[in-house]
Amino acid sequence: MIDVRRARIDLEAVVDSVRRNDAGAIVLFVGTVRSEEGVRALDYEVYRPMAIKSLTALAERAKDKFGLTDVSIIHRVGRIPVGGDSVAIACAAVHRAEAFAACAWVMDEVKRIIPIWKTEIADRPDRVRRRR
Amino acid sequence: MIDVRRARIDLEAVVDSVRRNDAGAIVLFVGTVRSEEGVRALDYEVYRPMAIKSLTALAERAKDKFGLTDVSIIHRVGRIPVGGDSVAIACAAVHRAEAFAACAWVMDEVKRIIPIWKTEIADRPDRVRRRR
Amino acid sequence: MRIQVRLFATYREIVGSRGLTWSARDGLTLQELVDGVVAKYPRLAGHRDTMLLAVNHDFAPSDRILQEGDEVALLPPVSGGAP
Amino acid sequence: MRIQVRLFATYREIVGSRGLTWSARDGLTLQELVDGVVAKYPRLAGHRDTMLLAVNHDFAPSDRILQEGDEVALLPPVSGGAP
Repeated sequence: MIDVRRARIDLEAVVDSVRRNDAGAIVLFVGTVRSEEGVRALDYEVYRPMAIKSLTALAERAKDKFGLTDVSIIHRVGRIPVGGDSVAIACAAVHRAEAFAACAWVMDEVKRIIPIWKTEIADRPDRVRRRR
Repeated sequence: MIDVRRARIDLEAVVDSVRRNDAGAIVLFVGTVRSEEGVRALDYEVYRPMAIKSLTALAERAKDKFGLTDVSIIHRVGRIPVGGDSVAIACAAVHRAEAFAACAWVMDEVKRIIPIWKTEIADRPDRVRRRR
Repeated sequence: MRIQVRLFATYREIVGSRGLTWSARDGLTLQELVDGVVAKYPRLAGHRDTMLLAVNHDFAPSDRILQEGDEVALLPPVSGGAP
Repeated sequence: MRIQVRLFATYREIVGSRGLTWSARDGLTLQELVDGVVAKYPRLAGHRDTMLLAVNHDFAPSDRILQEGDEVALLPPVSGGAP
């Protein structure tokens, strides 16, 4: 399952999307909007068709590189409040070492190549700044 | 949250149990009963008071070692069918590298020191064997 | 020929639009198109070193020769995922 | 004194019980208790090398001196978690 959406991420559904009876290990990464002085939310902007294409290719590369049975990547966009989930990555494998390594690698790649940008939304309306 | 229980594991609740606004990364490991020729379930037996004590101490060691903001470990016991979840470990940290490393380490320790044993339940009633 | 140019985040704010329709001679390279856009919007110049380029939803090298109907995207450094 | 002995998995099956109440002289070590249990249930002998020992829910060294009311557990190699 690959998606970029404005709706809240259903973590149980993300895990379920990679379940298979021959996979003994599932690793789920959840990235959340961390609280920071003066920030109440992050606005995520996306180049959607390129993001979907890149995430689909990234999932295939992860399967090949780590021998995963399945992988799902869901990125939320739009305004996400502090504490909300921005990204969920689930990797399933026969053994856990591959699932852990793959999930960490996929998250690194998401940050490196997927066309998504965030802007901090301040708790005071006169303060807005971009953040990497 | 530390628990050893017969009931199904609620993954969303496990993730929620480690959420905090200052943690940007949550890694969840889910171990499931993998399908194998002739096996329809695993029976997990536990030395419960020692398991709870060991898991509680393990969670504290993981927090110290990796600087986690929180960790939860839930192990299901009793009969778990193929495809069912036997263990869930959630590690939350400010940054994801610590959460990934801690979650993999905790799972290794669970296999190494927690007094839980499994027995295969065969799809034919005359075949039962222990498995590590 | 006409090329669609997509702009995101900081670049969108600088240009004041999500996209431009760019008229160009046949055989124009991606590099030449970017030079033209930066010339028209000089505040983009300081971002040139970190700018990523895509054609039709794939990253592309700057010597790529553009075709009628191509969708070019000028991308600031990406910052998805968790903080 | 009396010591509670807990047995799990393979050991439980060999002994045919989840637990024993063991009567012993004061000053008995964990090692001596295990020797006694193995002498009574000789099919445990082959498991001696991989047996883990706990007293009152913590792993304990075999020279541990036991006290009245202690709960000793004889543990086969553990196998929790996912396959």
